[in-house]
Amino acid sequence: MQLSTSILLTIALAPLVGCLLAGFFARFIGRAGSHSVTILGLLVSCALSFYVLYQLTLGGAAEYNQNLYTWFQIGPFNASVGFMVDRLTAMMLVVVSFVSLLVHVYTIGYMRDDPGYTRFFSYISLFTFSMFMLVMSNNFMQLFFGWEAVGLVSYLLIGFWYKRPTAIFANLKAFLVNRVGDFGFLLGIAAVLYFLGTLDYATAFNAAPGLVGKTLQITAHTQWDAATVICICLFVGAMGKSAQVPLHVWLPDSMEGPTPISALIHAATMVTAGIFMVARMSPLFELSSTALSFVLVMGATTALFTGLIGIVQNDIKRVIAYSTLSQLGYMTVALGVSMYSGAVFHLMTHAFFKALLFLGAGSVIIAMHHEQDMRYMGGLRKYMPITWITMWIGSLALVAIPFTSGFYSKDAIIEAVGESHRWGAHYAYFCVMAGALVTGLYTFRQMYLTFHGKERFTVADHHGHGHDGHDDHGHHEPGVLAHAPKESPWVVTLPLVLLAIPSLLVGFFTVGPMLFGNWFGNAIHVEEANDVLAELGHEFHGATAMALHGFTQLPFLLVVIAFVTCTYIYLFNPALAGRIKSALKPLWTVLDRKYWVDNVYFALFARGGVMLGRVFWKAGETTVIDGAMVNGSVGLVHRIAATTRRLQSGYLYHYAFAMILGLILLLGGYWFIGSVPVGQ
Amino acid sequence: MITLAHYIVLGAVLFCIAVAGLFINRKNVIVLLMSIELMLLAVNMNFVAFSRFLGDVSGQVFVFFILTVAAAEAAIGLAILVLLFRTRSTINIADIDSMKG
Amino acid sequence: MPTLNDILILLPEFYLVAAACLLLLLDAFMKPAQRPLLHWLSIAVVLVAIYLVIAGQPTEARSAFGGMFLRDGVAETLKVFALATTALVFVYARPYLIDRKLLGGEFYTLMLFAVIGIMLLVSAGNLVTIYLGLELLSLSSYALVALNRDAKLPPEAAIKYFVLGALASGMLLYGMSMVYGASGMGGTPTLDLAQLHNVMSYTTAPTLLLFGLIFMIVGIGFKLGAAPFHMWIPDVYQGAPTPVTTFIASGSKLAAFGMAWRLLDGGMGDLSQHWQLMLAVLAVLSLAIGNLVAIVQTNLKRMLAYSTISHMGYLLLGLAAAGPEGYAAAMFYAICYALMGVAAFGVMLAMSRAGFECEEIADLKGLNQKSPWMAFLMLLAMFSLAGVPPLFGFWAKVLVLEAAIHADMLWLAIVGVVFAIIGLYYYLHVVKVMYFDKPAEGSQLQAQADKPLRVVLSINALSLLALGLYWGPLLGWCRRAFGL
Amino acid sequence: MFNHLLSLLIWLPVIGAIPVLLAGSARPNLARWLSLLVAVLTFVVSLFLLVQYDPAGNAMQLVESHLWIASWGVHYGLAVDGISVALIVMTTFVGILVIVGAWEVIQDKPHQYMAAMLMLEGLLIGVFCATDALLFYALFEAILIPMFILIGIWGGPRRVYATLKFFIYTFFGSVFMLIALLYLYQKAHTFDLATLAALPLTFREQAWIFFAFLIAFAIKVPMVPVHTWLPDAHVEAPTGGSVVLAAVMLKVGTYGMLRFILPIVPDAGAHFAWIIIVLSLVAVVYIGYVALVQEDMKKLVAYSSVAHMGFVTLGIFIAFALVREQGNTDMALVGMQGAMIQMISHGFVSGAMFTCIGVMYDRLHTRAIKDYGGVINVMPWFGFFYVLFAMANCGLPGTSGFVGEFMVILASFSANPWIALFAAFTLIIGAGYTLWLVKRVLWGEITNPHVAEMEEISGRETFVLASFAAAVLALGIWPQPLVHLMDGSVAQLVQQLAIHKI
Repeated sequence: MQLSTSILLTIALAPLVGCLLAGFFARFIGRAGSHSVTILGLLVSCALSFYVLYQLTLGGAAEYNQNLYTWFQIGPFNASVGFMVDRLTAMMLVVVSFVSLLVHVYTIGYMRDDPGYTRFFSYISLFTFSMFMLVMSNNFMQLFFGWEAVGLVSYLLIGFWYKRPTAIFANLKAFLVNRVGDFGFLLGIAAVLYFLGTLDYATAFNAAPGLVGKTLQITAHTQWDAATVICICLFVGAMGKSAQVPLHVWLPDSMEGPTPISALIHAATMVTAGIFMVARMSPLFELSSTALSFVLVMGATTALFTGLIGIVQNDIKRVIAYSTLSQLGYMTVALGVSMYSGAVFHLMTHAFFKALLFLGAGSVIIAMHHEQDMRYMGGLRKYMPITWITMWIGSLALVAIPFTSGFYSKDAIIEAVGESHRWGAHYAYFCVMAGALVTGLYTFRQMYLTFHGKERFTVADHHGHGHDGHDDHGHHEPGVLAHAPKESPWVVTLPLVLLAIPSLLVGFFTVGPMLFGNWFGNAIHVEEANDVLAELGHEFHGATAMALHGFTQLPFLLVVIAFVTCTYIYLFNPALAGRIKSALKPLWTVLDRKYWVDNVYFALFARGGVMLGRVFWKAGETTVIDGAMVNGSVGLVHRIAATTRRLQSGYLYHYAFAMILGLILLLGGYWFIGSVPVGQ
Repeated sequence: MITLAHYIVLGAVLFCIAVAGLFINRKNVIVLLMSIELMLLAVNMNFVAFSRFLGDVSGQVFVFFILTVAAAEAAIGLAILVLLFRTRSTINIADIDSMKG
Repeated sequence: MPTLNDILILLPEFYLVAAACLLLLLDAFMKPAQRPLLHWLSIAVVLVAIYLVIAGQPTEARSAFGGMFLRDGVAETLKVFALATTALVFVYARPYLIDRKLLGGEFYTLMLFAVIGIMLLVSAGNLVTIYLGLELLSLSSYALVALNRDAKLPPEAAIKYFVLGALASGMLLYGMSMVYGASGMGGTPTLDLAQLHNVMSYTTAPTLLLFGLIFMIVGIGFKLGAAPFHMWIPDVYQGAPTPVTTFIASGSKLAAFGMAWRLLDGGMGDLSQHWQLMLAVLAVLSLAIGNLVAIVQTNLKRMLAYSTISHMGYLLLGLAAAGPEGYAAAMFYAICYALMGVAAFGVMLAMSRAGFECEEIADLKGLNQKSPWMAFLMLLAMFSLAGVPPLFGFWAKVLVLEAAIHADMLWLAIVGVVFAIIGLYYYLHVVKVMYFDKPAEGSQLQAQADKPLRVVLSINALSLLALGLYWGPLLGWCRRAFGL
Repeated sequence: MFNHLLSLLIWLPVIGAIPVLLAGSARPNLARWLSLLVAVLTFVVSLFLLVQYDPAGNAMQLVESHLWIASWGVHYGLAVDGISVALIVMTTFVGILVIVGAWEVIQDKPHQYMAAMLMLEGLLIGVFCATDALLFYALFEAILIPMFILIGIWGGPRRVYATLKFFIYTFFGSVFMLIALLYLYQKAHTFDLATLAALPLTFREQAWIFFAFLIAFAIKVPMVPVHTWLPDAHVEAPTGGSVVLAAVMLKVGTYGMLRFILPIVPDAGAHFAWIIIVLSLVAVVYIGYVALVQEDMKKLVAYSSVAHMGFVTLGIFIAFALVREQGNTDMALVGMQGAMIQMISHGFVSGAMFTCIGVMYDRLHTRAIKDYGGVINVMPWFGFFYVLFAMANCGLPGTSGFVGEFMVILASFSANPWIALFAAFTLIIGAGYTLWLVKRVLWGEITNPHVAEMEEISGRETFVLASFAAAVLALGIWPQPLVHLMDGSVAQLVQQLAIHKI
């Protein structure tokens, strides 16, 4: 049986409708109206997404691939807008719509006091729509559309509080860095069209094997392998969107946005678009092990080194942000070893527990009246039990304690890297392994600093402010709260609970089919030679066995070490932290300055660009073209004119003389040129 | 024996004197009028000489026209001269340069 | 012995002479109060003359007095437009003359005699006729320039004009004498242009002939006002009363073209390969000097004087092409220039009043505020002079450029357009002053109330636009005149 | 009426300008309403054109030809193909918007302003449907007069310099074209473009004629390095002037390339295509950086126009490279189409950008970026439009700005990856200067107290901006109708590229 187009259309358009209503008619429908329409839209999408997933898995529906309308048709070259829905898409749909729905609900509580309430709902619905377009696309053009559209919404949302200088700096930065990625991505698409002659997935993938042996003339002498060029270009796009080193710099800053979108966009969905894209392009990537090695190394680097930065962060959101970077690195590594399903699997689990962590952090931030610095928290567990528990669940999943969903995805990745023989695999193995320890360190540190130990904030007895939403930063000296923190309202805690469940369980039930059961079918294509999962598959004897086996493995050991260390430092001997810091001062500085990458980029590209522009402007435009060429010639003409007019002296005899001269000129010239032709 | 050439040369010389008079003289407008007359006479010399030596009267007829016109020209010239003297009480050419550039 | 036929052919000229003399008498016997009547009379006279010219138009070229006087298409066309421009000058001049107490017989009769000169010149078939026509035109012009006796500048302008003019006609005559002589060497000497045409083929003194040609070209160059024989133009334009300037800029340019064509093509046609280059040189010089020096002028009349010089350069482009197309283009250009010049000076006349000549460019500041319509008419004239489509002047330029290219003088055409760019600047400057500048403090800019002036001027200026949109018939007329 | 549709389109606004002018400064509102009426009528007629034109038949349609100058065989010849139709409809559309946009803004001699606008509109329409080279040239030049007046009278402080520069600069280019045309006339004895297209020419002739044409059109487009008149003209021009200038007048240049360079001197065009490609890439990269550092909003957008027009020229001449060197007609089609779409799109986007700046200027009377900041706080709806157009300006998919650039980049990759690399750089630099502008103008706290007093856009302004927005989005979301409209004509152009005339 066939999926019905109308259902898919509804999934995509319901959020758009919500967005338009909330955006343009907020004046009429009011705050409640706008959040209800958007949530309604999301409910519809979410329900239908589950239905679609059901149809594709159990209902035995064939995968759907149809064009809706022709975007343009030039000669033989067609660009259409259409949907391609297979299990990969369905899974993404479910994840996106589910998280998005919960974030919508959560927002009611989080943004309660914000003047931009309706605008926010409109934005996140718009985002959901774009994300749907991205994952449901059946061709590169539409993929690019969704790609850029989510970028736009991310831009708008990071700068949601447009009065904050930091926010509007961050959103510009985010957009530009993403544009660098898109730059490569677009070239990749162009290359696809050039070599495969189409932008349609199915056609392109079928033609993909033909790429082998094709090369691209780069200079007179060098030729590059077509597949490699295509894949690396495309992956550059993924690096931008999924914040892989060296294009990772925008993601931490994006925390300037409200917490809900940090959860939705910058943890669960948008940033994973790159992973999804590469998985979708697996038939192409499988053709170039060079490109895959590139992916692998990039991912490994990201996984370890961004995690390290997370250890020294004090802002509760930034810790999670860096953890996100690190986890994205894991996914990329998985892609690098052709373990696409592993990557997507981790994408899904990560979506749940990372969204959970962010929302939890948000709940903390509400309680702390938008204080985000963990140094002024501590001991919050007795004030907000639900948040506390749910966040612990998320953290356990994050550090991959066996049986949690995080464990299945992450452990499998580590195993797979170990199995892989691809160039760079050893480096990657080290990175992901060390990453496990690092993950443990920053996660437990964060949990302890936030919920345990003694309170490092005081409650001022006077009341008054703290309720005016986001913009009370710096109104009060840090660590002083208007009144005691309390558990957040149900609209906030409910999503936490709803996310905690999959964070714990989803892995246990889905690991079998998703990783080893070829659940994705031909949505993902892996060459025999590269199929590390198959090898892992031999040792796989069910989720329970895998988990039990997990207890005996090095990653778990590392986590335990991390746990012990953090527990000792932050529960029993807080002073130690400071001493370690001062002991490892240089290392600490390196991490605290984020390896100076931001500074270098800013100096090089931002300042450098402006300086280059100034040079062009002053030297090229003002001086040479306008100064010399244009006004210069005008001035010249004027000078000549000014001198010529002197000939008109006003004296009669000069005039007469001029005439005589003229006569002589003609006579002389005549003698010069005219040889006298005698009678012809 | 005086040939045509002699007359032509004479005409040429007269003409050159006239022309020279026009732009070498820096003092007096009267001299200009005289030079002009001289120029016309040089021309007449040519015409007469040609018509005489080539045996054709039309040249001499032309001369009569030229003489007549020259008279009229002189009249107008003098009239302007008077006007000039009336407005700026000088006929010195070097002073007549209020329009230039 | 003149036959009736001769009389009939010369009817317009005879009629005009008679009318002019009559006006002279009337003026003598009129009371000052009746003087204004002369204005309408002379306009009527001119209109009748136009009628006579057109009505008596022979089907094919006719000649009178043994070829002394030719009446052909070229003559007809030039006469009609010369008379027309004269009529326009009359109309525009009235308020000006009234304000300056110059409205009297002298102006009208002298103008009429000048026109007679033009008519004689353009239909001359003989060196003598050419000389007579030229002198009749020049002498009247000298007098006209000095018309305003009490002002300071006119006498100076007159004397300069007179002396240089005399020099020029002296050279012309000297050249004629040589040509006459050359025609006699090896053949029967003649003053008749038609016979002179093939002197080159037999003369034993070609050098003499060519010398004569060169001297005559000097005369022609002077009359056209082509550099380096242009020196008189700026001073005379500036010094002469504006109506006279208008006439010199329009009517006598038509005459100059007629004379040039008669002498060069009619008389010296065989030597075209010699004078083509000379004319080209004159053209380049005129384009350069005219356009360049015009840029730095502050006096509108003087600026237009230099623009005249440059326009004569374009006209020479057509003449230098030395072919019927070229001549047609050149005549088209002359007519076009006459119309544009009259319009431009017409606006000046309309804006000037007693004590306010309106001849500085700065005087036009903010004209668009004060009287938008006059500003618009001036705008048309300026863009037409600059040669911006769709105005008349553009097409005239296109025609002469095409003629030049047609005669394998691409370089000349390129020089032409390059200087057109420079020229553009000073015309735009006038528009800028009228439209973009605020009126000067207490400027009493205000157009003359004289109805006929306003109406005719408007028609004149708008015709630049109309002819710009549909110039085919006029071109056809010019081409027919040269048997195309 | 339909067999004189084009004449009607040209003369309706031109004649319509006369009553507007006669309304005089005494009755400004009469003048305004009259001009609006004329503009709307013209637009309606242009819609008829849309209906009448049949994209299937790819030849020139709605032909009108009357002998104009018999002795020269000059014809008053009009006809349209898909490209012209698209451009004409855009012109009439923009025509309405500029008149509405100037409604209360222009208080000084509104009648003259409106009349000039209508004149301009008519002449531009004429340029887009002239089939006789001389007629084209006349209109091409005549456009300058009303624009000269518009900038000069209603312009900013340095308007005189700007407008003189604009006029002389453009005039300078075109006179050489005139010489070239006259030369062609010597050989063909006609100015009919179709005949000229069939005229065989040696390569040497073609080369000279090519450069004569190029200088004329390159200045109009404008291409680097003859672009410097544009920023000045834009900065000084009144809003309406800027809009028409950017939206329509620049297109005359590229349109001229299509009508003259491509058919008449294809071989020279192919031989020298690399020059134009290089210049276009320079326009994208170099001008991008120049735009980055502008302190005047209008100047910034003006420079971005230069960069975007770079894509048009790139698309056109990439097609040359593709056809002549690879015989890759399909991709050439894409490139050419991309260029066409970019023309139309840039018309709307730049027009909208300039309208936005005008809206702000009317409130604060400054264009310096530093005087703004936090505008969104007081003008949220305006902010919405501004961000939308800014995104269109940096080629966001879903807006018209994306479509053309996308196609051109795809095509240029097939020609040579390096070209695509530089062209695609616009993704970064374009976003850079546009969004930095948005950041400094729209976002942030209000620093300048006067900004706090700016009031939200009026209904009239909303109408203008919304119309632009509608066009931008419609093109971005579903370009196919436009593509279909021009497809046949573009195909024909591409076929012509392959013809050797030597």
